[in-house]
Amino acid sequence: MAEKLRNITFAQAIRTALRAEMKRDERVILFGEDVGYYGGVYGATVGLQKEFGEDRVRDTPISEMAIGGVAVGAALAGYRPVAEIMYCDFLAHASDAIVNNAAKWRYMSGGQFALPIVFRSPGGGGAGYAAQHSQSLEAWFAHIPGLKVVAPSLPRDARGLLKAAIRDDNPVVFLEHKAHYTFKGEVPVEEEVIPLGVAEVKRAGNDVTVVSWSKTLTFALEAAETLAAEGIDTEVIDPRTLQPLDIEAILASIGKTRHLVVAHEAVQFGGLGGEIVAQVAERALDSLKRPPVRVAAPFVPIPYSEPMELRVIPQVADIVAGVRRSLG
Amino acid sequence: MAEKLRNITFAQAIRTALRAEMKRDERVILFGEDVGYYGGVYGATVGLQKEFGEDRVRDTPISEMAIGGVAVGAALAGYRPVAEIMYCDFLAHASDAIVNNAAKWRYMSGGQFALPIVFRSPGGGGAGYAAQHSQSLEAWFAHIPGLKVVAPSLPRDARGLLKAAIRDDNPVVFLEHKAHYTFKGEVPVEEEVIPLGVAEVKRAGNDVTVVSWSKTLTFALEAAETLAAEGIDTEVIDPRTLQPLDIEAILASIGKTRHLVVAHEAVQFGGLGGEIVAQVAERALDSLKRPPVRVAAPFVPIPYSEPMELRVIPQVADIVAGVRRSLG
Amino acid sequence: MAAKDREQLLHFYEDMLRIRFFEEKVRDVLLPGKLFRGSSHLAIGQEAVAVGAIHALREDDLVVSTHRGHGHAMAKGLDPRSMFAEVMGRKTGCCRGKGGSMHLSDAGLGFVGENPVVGSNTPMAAGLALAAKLEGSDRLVAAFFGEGALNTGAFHEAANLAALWQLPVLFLCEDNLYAISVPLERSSALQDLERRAEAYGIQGQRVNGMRVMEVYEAVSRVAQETRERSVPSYLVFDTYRFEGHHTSDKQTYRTRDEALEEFRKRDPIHILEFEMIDDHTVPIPLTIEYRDRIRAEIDEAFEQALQEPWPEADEALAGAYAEGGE
Amino acid sequence: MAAKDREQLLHFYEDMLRIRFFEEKVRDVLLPGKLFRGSSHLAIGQEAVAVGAIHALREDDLVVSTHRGHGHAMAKGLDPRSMFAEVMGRKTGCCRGKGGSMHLSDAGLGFVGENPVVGSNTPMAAGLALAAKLEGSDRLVAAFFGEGALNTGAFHEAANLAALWQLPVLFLCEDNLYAISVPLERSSALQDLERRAEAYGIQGQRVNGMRVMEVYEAVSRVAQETRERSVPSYLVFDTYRFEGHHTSDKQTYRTRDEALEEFRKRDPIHILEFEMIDDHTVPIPLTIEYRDRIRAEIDEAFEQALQEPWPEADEALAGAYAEGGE
Ligand SMILES: Cc1ncc(C[n+]2csc(CCOP(=O)(O)OP(=O)(O)O)c2C)c(N)n1
Ligand SMILES: Cc1ncc(C[n+]2csc(CCOP(=O)(O)OP(=O)(O)O)c2C)c(N)n1
Ligand SMILES: [Mg+2]
Ligand SMILES: [Mg+2]
Repeated sequence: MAEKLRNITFAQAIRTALRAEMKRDERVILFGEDVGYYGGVYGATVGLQKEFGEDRVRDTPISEMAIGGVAVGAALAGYRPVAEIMYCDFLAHASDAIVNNAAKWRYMSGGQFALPIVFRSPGGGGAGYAAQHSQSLEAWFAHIPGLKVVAPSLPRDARGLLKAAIRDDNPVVFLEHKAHYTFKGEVPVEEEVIPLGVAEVKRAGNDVTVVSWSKTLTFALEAAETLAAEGIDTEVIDPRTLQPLDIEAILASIGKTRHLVVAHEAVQFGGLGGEIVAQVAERALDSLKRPPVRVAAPFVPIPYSEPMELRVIPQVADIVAGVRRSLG
Repeated sequence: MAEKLRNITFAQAIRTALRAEMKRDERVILFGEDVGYYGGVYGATVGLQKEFGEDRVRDTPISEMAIGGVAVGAALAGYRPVAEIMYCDFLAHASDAIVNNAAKWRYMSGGQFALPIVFRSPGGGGAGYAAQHSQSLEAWFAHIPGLKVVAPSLPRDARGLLKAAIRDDNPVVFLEHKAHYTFKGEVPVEEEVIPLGVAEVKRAGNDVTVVSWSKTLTFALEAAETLAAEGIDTEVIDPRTLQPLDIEAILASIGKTRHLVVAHEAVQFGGLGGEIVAQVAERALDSLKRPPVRVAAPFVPIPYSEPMELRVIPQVADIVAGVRRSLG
Repeated sequence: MAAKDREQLLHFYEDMLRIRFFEEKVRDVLLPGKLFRGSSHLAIGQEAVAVGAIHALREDDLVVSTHRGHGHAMAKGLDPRSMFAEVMGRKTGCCRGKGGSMHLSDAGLGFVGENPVVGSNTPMAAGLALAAKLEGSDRLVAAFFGEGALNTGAFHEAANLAALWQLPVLFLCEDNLYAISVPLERSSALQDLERRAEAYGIQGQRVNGMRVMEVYEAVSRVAQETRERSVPSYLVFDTYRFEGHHTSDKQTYRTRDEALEEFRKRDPIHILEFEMIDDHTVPIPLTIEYRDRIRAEIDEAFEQALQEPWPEADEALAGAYAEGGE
Repeated sequence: MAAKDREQLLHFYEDMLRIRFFEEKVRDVLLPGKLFRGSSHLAIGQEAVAVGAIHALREDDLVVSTHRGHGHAMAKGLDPRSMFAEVMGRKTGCCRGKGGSMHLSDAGLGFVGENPVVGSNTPMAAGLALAAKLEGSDRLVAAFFGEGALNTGAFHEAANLAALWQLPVLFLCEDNLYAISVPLERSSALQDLERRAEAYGIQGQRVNGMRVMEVYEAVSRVAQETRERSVPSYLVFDTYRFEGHHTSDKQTYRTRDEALEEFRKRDPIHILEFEMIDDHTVPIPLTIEYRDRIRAEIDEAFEQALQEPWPEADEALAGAYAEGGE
């Protein structure tokens, strides 16, 4: 039987997940700057304060250290906070709470505590927000034991993964893309919880494997169509969760295609593309017919002006070129 | 003519460099928690306040955001601040200043400003400081355009690189290792400035290339001796600067040895070992006879108790095993 | 009124008009015309603070600002053309198109720049002031920030340090009642914002931020003290932003009429015009002359900027690092 | 003195001795014997604060502490054996050897734990208090921290939020005059630390932290108010640490005699003993009896912990994540 679907935006997908989880579990609470009355600067929490009250949906002052720390405290006391940091660049401010406390409290205590927290935060560029409001920092948090990191691409993933993140007993850094909130896609009418740590083949293909996530994944899918016209059959894999990373799915694909491209918006040097390439080189060196290719941002901050920003943030054409390069 | 050398500790090497640079340039100023009167919790600044006065060597309150921001401001006004963050785990607190401001101000301003700042900070484990005082976070900062990252291993490097860092017009994150301050080594009596971005072959060899830095480099050198006894001739490369990374030196070595091991104390997933392996795979896939190997920390926080901590932090034996594995 | 005072008042008037017209152009032409990207935070309504405060400073004093900094930039002397060019992403902008509306700066003019990370400019100000002090200069540093920034850890650490180290920083808080959608009463436990620096031994003062002369006098007073005694000062300006927080603000958090009502009652430019006319400093026709002249000047700056070249895409790849060093 | 009061005083006395002897063991046996790794921060001299404050709380109230938290842990009920085992890295420690001296915790006892990141426990306390409030419990949360922590952004943000949201947090500042080597006068612009929460509308109070009864009474008073009205409170305790900041502290920042002099004048245990003896609450022999008994108890806990097993190396690899979820 065909799935029943509806077409919604990424922001709506987030909101739908939050609403459903708040209905399902009283311990789920939301806070952050402008998330309450206003409904979030990107509209992801619109209506939730009205529905669930000011106790459960709270506006905070501009105090990211406190937002992070309050999430840790509330979680230690048995709540399941979803804290929003308005721009992922300001996860920096909350990083003591996230990295030094949330990620480590369970381990340091010998397993006495659980920290079911979701830190939601929009990242990414492409909209002219310039250097301080456009970073993609998933590599920071995926490097920290104790954290999980999710970076959904399509609305369906956003909804299903956010539900799983909220139900997870560990702190999850949930990275949205600010230029992607209005992106539309189909989600099942039925409830769907997408488990963390499981990649999805977003497009099957035989010639080359492209691994990508967040907004860049949609560019990869477009690139695959362009390449198909040239007779290049691209497999596109969305890890969805970056920590834990479903490397097995990637290895399986490479076993078939024997060519690897990783495409992400974050800066290439030190980005997770390097981790993926390294794991493949370690575990499947002989499968690779050709050197792996990374398509990612060059080593500069994000500039404001459009021609320059487009130069820095990987576009469809960059992925197409990357795939061609990977095929030699 | 043989170089004149003296044998000093890592902490002395740091102090020597600071002292010389402060004498050389009045604009070099120092501040941080306990760096003044006390001379730093690891003794790296002992005597400097007495010599240069309270204006140039200042104790701060426990205010890492301010330490970072004051460094940015002072640099924008033409000074060359060397700011100490007492543990690199608390670079988290200063990361808005370092990552959002210091790294980007020049770029965002279209080149109007320079930011000659050194952020000195001890990292690393092995001394029983547990999860919140033992991290190795070089991967965070090496991922940020606008920053340079230095991680010296031997006292000679510490001295020469710190001098270069202070003279550099860019913000440099200078990572020391807290369990390494008492490590002794020879430094030339003569002034030596070691340029940033240039790796050094710390031990020449033909069979396998081990890339390593900071305290782990000394383990790699020990491992090489062990391996030599088995007839394995190890080349040990110390990149010294992680951003910019001297990949050419690494590639040159692999061209000869055709085997790569990267050993570092930071967590493996998302660590810079991945970046190095990825660059090698991209640029010299065919040189590699066997899959590259990373020797790094498993994906857990640093535990307190000795047997567990030794399990987590890569030791000489782990590097020896890694090299053997890399040779198949 | 003495001729000198009259001249000064007209100078303030001119600067306020310049800022207003610049921002109206952004609002009415650049935004609808998509000549603008990202976020623009208009300070329409807050011009008296920028102009009054910055004119009370010396030319060599430094200014650090926020996301809402067009007015501060212009009062500090940035020229409208280079600002337009910057917000339109042109190569000839004050930051060569790399910064945009939220990152205007001009090193030569002592406008160290906008820092749109809330609170983050205050420790920078302390650092700039430390440099002034070490140099033996009596230059001071003015840090503007919104009332929302008072709740950031950065402000706290910076204010304590500035007081402790006796650094010449003016902490200038523009209380426009909102931080995006969050009203003051839901962000600050204490509503008497002028008392929020007492924990550092700094006595604050509240100033009517809609009257440029009051701003000027208050800042002149504390600037003198700060300069002479090398101690930080703290002022809170009552003000209001008549526009939304930024371009895409739905403004659901205030009633439709609130902003209009405030505008009628409190527009700093109307207030100034009314007073100047009322006390015969200027005749009505002169205000019209001023308005026309400045609007024409802004129009021209805009038209000129509009013709200016775009950066090459590859310019993005340069400029992250300074070459060489010391 | 009423029998009940006498009993309570003796209970405080016992707890203070227990902490003192535990820490003396750490200082005199574990450290020289290398039975200890990393950093140990002794609270010798600060026992009256831990004991007086925590006894003024209800059993279901929560405590968050700092790097200097042995005393808080013990006063909250952790048993010396499990603490010794933890600081010696044994598998049977309260954190299975993963935490050590700086990370003691016991969820069952409401000792949420030490947080040695200075200031970082205060926003956590606000979160724990938010949970209490949402649950409709009148449980409260006590956050201990040193005077150095007042200068962290975390404290500022947490205190403002706790006041704004009316959260039941007791902010308990132990002013021992130093932050490592940095004396109060070089860390806080304002020396009247009790005024450092006024910016959030919280009236602080200074309390003699060397007299356990005064601590107990002050905390009882504010705890009641905090519990009933759900508002944060703030107390500053005058105290002193007689030992160095941590094990390897050279203590160059204070004169050789300062600590000794302070000890003679202000040791909270001597003060308590003196008073109890002076007003005939207890006869001298009883204090000796107490001392002997508690010391024996601590010795025994130590000997027992010393026999306990080390963790397997591979236990390090487990425990970073909770399995499953909700
Ligand atoms: C650290 C940080 N957190 C959040 C934001 C997003 N943000 C931009 S402006 C703003 C509100 C600022 O309010 P206020 O300080 O009162 O200044 P105003 O906008 O009213 O001028 C927020 C929350 C930011 N830029 N920086
Ligand atoms: C955020 C942070 N910065 C620096 C340190 C290093 N450090 C540990 S204890 C300490 C001094 C703390 O002083 P205070 O708060 O007065 O507590 P006390 O040690 O006197 O009990 C410092 C700076 C830290 N642990 N955390
Ligand atoms: Mg405001
Ligand atoms: Mg102290």
